[in-house]
Amino acid sequence: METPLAYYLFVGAVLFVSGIVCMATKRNGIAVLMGVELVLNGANVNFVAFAHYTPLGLDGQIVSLFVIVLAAAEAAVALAIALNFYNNHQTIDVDRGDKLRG
Amino acid sequence: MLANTSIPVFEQLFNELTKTLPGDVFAFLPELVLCGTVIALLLGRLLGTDRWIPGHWTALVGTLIAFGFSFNAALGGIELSSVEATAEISRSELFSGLLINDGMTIFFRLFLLLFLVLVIALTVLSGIPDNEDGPDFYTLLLGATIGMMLMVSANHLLILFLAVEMASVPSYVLVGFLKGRRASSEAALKYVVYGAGAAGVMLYGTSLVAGLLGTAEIDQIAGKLSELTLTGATLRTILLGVMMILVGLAFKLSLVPFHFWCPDAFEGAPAEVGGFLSVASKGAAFALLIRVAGQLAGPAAVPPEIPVPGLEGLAISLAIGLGLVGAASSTFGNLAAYSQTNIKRLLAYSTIAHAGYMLLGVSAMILARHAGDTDLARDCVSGVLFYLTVYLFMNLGAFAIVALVRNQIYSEEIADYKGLAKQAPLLCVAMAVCLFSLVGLPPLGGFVAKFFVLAPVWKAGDIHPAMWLLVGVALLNTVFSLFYYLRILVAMFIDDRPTGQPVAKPDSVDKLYVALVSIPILLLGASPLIGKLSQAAEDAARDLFL
Amino acid sequence: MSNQPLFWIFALLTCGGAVGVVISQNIVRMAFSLIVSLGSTAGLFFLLEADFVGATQLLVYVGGTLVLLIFGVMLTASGPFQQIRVSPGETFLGAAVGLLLLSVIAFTVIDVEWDTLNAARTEASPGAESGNTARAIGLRLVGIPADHEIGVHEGRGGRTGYLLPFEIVSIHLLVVLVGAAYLARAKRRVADGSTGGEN
Amino acid sequence: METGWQAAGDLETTMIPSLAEATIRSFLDGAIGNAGWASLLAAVVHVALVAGFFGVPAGIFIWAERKISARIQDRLGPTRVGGRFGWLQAPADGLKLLQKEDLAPKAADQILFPMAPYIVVVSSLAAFMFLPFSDGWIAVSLDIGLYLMLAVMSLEVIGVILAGYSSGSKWALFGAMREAAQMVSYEIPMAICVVIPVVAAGSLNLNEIGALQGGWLGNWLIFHDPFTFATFFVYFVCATASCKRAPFDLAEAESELVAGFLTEYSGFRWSFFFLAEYASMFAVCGIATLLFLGGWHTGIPGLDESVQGLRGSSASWPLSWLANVLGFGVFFVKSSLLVCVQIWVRWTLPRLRIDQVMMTCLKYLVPISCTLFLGAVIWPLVLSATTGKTTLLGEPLGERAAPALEIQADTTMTGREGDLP
Repeated sequence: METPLAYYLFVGAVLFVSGIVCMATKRNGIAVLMGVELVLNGANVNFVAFAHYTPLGLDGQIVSLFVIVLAAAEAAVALAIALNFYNNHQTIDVDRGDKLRG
Repeated sequence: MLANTSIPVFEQLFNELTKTLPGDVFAFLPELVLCGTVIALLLGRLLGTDRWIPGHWTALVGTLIAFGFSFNAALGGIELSSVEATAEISRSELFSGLLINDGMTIFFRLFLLLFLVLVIALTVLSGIPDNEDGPDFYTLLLGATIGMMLMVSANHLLILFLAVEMASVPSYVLVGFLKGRRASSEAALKYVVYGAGAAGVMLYGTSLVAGLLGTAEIDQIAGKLSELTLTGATLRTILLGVMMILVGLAFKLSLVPFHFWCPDAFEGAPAEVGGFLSVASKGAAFALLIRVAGQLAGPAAVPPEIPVPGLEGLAISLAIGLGLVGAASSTFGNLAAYSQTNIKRLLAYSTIAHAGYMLLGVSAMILARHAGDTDLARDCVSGVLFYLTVYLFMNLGAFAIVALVRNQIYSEEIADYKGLAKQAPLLCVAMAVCLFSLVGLPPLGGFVAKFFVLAPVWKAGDIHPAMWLLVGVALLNTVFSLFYYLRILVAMFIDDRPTGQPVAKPDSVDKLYVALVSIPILLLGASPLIGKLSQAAEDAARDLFL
Repeated sequence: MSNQPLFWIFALLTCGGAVGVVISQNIVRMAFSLIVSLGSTAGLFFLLEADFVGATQLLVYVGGTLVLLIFGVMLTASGPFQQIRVSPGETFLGAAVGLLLLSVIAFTVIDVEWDTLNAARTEASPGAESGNTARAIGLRLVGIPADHEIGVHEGRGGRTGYLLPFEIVSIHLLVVLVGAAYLARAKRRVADGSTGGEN
Repeated sequence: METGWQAAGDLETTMIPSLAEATIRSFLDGAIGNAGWASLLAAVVHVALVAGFFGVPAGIFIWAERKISARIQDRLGPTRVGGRFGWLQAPADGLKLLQKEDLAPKAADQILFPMAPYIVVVSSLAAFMFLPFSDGWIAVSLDIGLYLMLAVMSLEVIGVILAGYSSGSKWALFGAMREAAQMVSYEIPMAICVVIPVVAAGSLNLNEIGALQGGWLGNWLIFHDPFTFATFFVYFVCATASCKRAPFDLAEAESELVAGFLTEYSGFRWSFFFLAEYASMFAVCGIATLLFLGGWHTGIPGLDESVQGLRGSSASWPLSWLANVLGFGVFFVKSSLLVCVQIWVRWTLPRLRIDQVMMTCLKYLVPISCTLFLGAVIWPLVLSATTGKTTLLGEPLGERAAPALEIQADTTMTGREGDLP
């Protein structure tokens, strides 16, 4: 018996929701980035599952490949920015940056 | 046997590739020139030639060449259209349907490249990247622009995500470009955190849409939608996917409730970067939104008498939803701008408000297209394009003046602008032009632009009466926005300059630049140029609904 | 061939890791949960016969991006085993919102009758089952459909070549690299009387 | 056109000779009659075999390291423990480590600290799944075997970082940071170097790459062109560094960092790290053997062909099994020689400083490997344009691949003959 597509989609949904909750509740900048990675992976699970089960076909796999690469690029920049923030503020707490208000 | 099968296969592959590739590459030339410029900038740094040829010259020359190429392409389009005005022209697919090359692509390419030239010129004048950091700055600027140019021509959900990422990630760095300043790094962190989250949500929505429709090509969405029976879970899934995609785009457009990054990012970023993001990023995002949203309204070919089950609800709820978001954005932007003391922050809120106005046009477009009124839909799009063009000049003008004044008085607080008119009259007059145009007072470009956007929205009220309400809200907002813009002008023109404040002595080149940017605002308010531009915008919108 | 038990193992690890990231208070344990989650996702990819994607997930994501993230954790942790304090109310709110969102997505996406929707794919050929997708992906980059995809798509579908994104992403990576390097490095040359007074 | 590609694709996938996995599974299937249990049993057999290949070489090399280092330092090395040449030293070491008390510092993270060695050891062990020890002697044969093997090996660094971080000691943390920086950096030139023979062979399947290099010595990919020749040495440097071997052993530089990320470990967990290190050495040297040095082929003209003939479908299984045992011996000897070179290097060259390590990688090895890659891509074009051949020494790879493909094509393509143009 083949695993139904919905199971995979549920895994993707769990990843996505965990990522969203992680982004919403964590204050540590790097923890928020981890949430982003989870969200992107949720989408990737969807894409690969669709590639296997739907007429989307290989397109889904190729999209997920590009997503992996783009996520790496984004993580690199986000980390550089986070480190820069840390150098200026001696903390990585996103809420601790309070110069910009209004 | 292998020899028999595999050699023709390679030949076929080669033929396949060479058949369309040269044409595609030629149409893609402006982007390629920008890519080449990025590499030239890096090579210049590697070989040390950037000491003699500063980065901004390389970037400027590259952008001008790219501009020339796309201008050439645009001329070709115009010539064609004058010959056979009715035929569908210049809509072609590039790279096996990944990109689309139509009037709107050409229009936005010109728009972005013109803007890039102006921004580079501004950075040369204001000197925000010094010679040391110039190559990095322009690499990022050009990289982001390449992403935006892909955004305007995207025809595939992968390109959609790729282009948004390409436009966003360099922007994150640009916002934090003044890396030693606390505010700058804070702005960049907030921007990147929220931006990455929004991109992730958008990707998830993309996956749902692609999976449900079984295709990732944007121009096939409408057709596939009409094949589905949009009921129950299928409709909910597609709505969820579309909403998530729109979240990503709304983030780029800084629409309420995804606007919170915008004031922080703009205040922390250098004014030049703020100007770049507020215009270029918004323009590209609007192009993408128009393309995607147009498809979501269902196929234009199906007459409205033959309803596709469920599509009705999808299109109308989408249109009304976008309209409400637009109205909320402009209201919120204007209200929040009222209490600002920092001019960049104020302009950021004004940006939010303006995105709201333009969004009304998009929502009316969806409605009109769904009702089968393609002419009205075209008018809506061309109105948005016109607005964006005027917005380019007035917003860039405002940010440029902020940047140039900052170099003189080392402040971006409105309180420090007091009495500036006596020291730098030309700058202040130009600022007045920009701000009045942003309000939308006649006879400036902003007025005409607002008219072009809101008139079709009003007309769309015949299809759904909510549009009338939205126009009413927009007009009310316009009146209201006058007051906070006036605060700046009051400070500049009426208040006296306190003693001991730094004196502003702008260079003549600065004045020339400011004049150059603000004169089009006047021309677009009262001159034959209006007709020219609106014609170009209509041309651009025409290919969209065939 | 029954992959069901393997699916359950990987799915539980993936979801457990993801939940672990959310509920963990220690940033390094969060990172570890993330590794577990993303690594098991690669396992799911293998089950879905996307071996190339799975390998890329391991190589780029787990072996590259996450290492980078852990680096970031190490460089920014002000003390060993930094704890993130979250108030109970916030935890409750987060959990509630998360469950709500999950049920919305779950009851939306899973309710769709995927089987009837994907009836078009029933005549999938053996090529789809082999799982050796590297070659097919390579061909798709230049716009040649894999054999089991022929006839599944109408129009240009399945003929999409991904040469453009493949090439353009390199420019993107270059630009991103420049940006990240700019932020990370100190001033290179001493600015002698130049206009750079911002820093 | 599509059918053409279809045919080519099918040919490639069926070219892999009867694999151990498939053979065992079908054998068990016949014996047990239940596919599920058969694949489970086949999996158990494979795990046992791979674990054996993982553990035994590691033990041998630990002993070899002691002996070789002793010879280099003009000593005798272990002689007393027992056995000839003191070969019982390695089991004795293992026994001693097993008996030791398993200590975990109070400051350590109580979950991650015990977990880290397992990550290292599992990723190192998993890499052996994709390594063909002889023609078809491979646990999991994939089209992307090499890629996946590198991917799995790159996970080792995570265990190292976690080990360093969770120890709660600054020596461990410093060691882990250096180690992670080093491993991640050296992965880049290593991956580029690996791609060069892959481009020449046109496959990522390690079994296929190995099978291509039969015939005489000139068919080995190291002699394929000058660029692959140079690449071999660059690869070997990178591989040495990625195994954190001297002169790149900054992570555990005893004189500076006590023992790097290993500082707080003792006993069994400590021995796991070492086991993984020696196993990884063998794995990267195995890759080098397969990619450059002809895999399980002897390189003696005539001999390889006759051995290959034993493997043919006509031969009975003991003969083909014997051929594979021979191949395994050849492969093992080649890889072990490379490991011995690594040991030799460790005991002769002084250790680099961390900045020198990073500079060697980023300033020299990355540009060199990129240049080699460019050259290797251009070389066949230039060569075929000037001399009409695609290789200097050896037969062209296409000719080598063709006969094998044709045999496969005749047997497997008959069912699809109608689809072909």
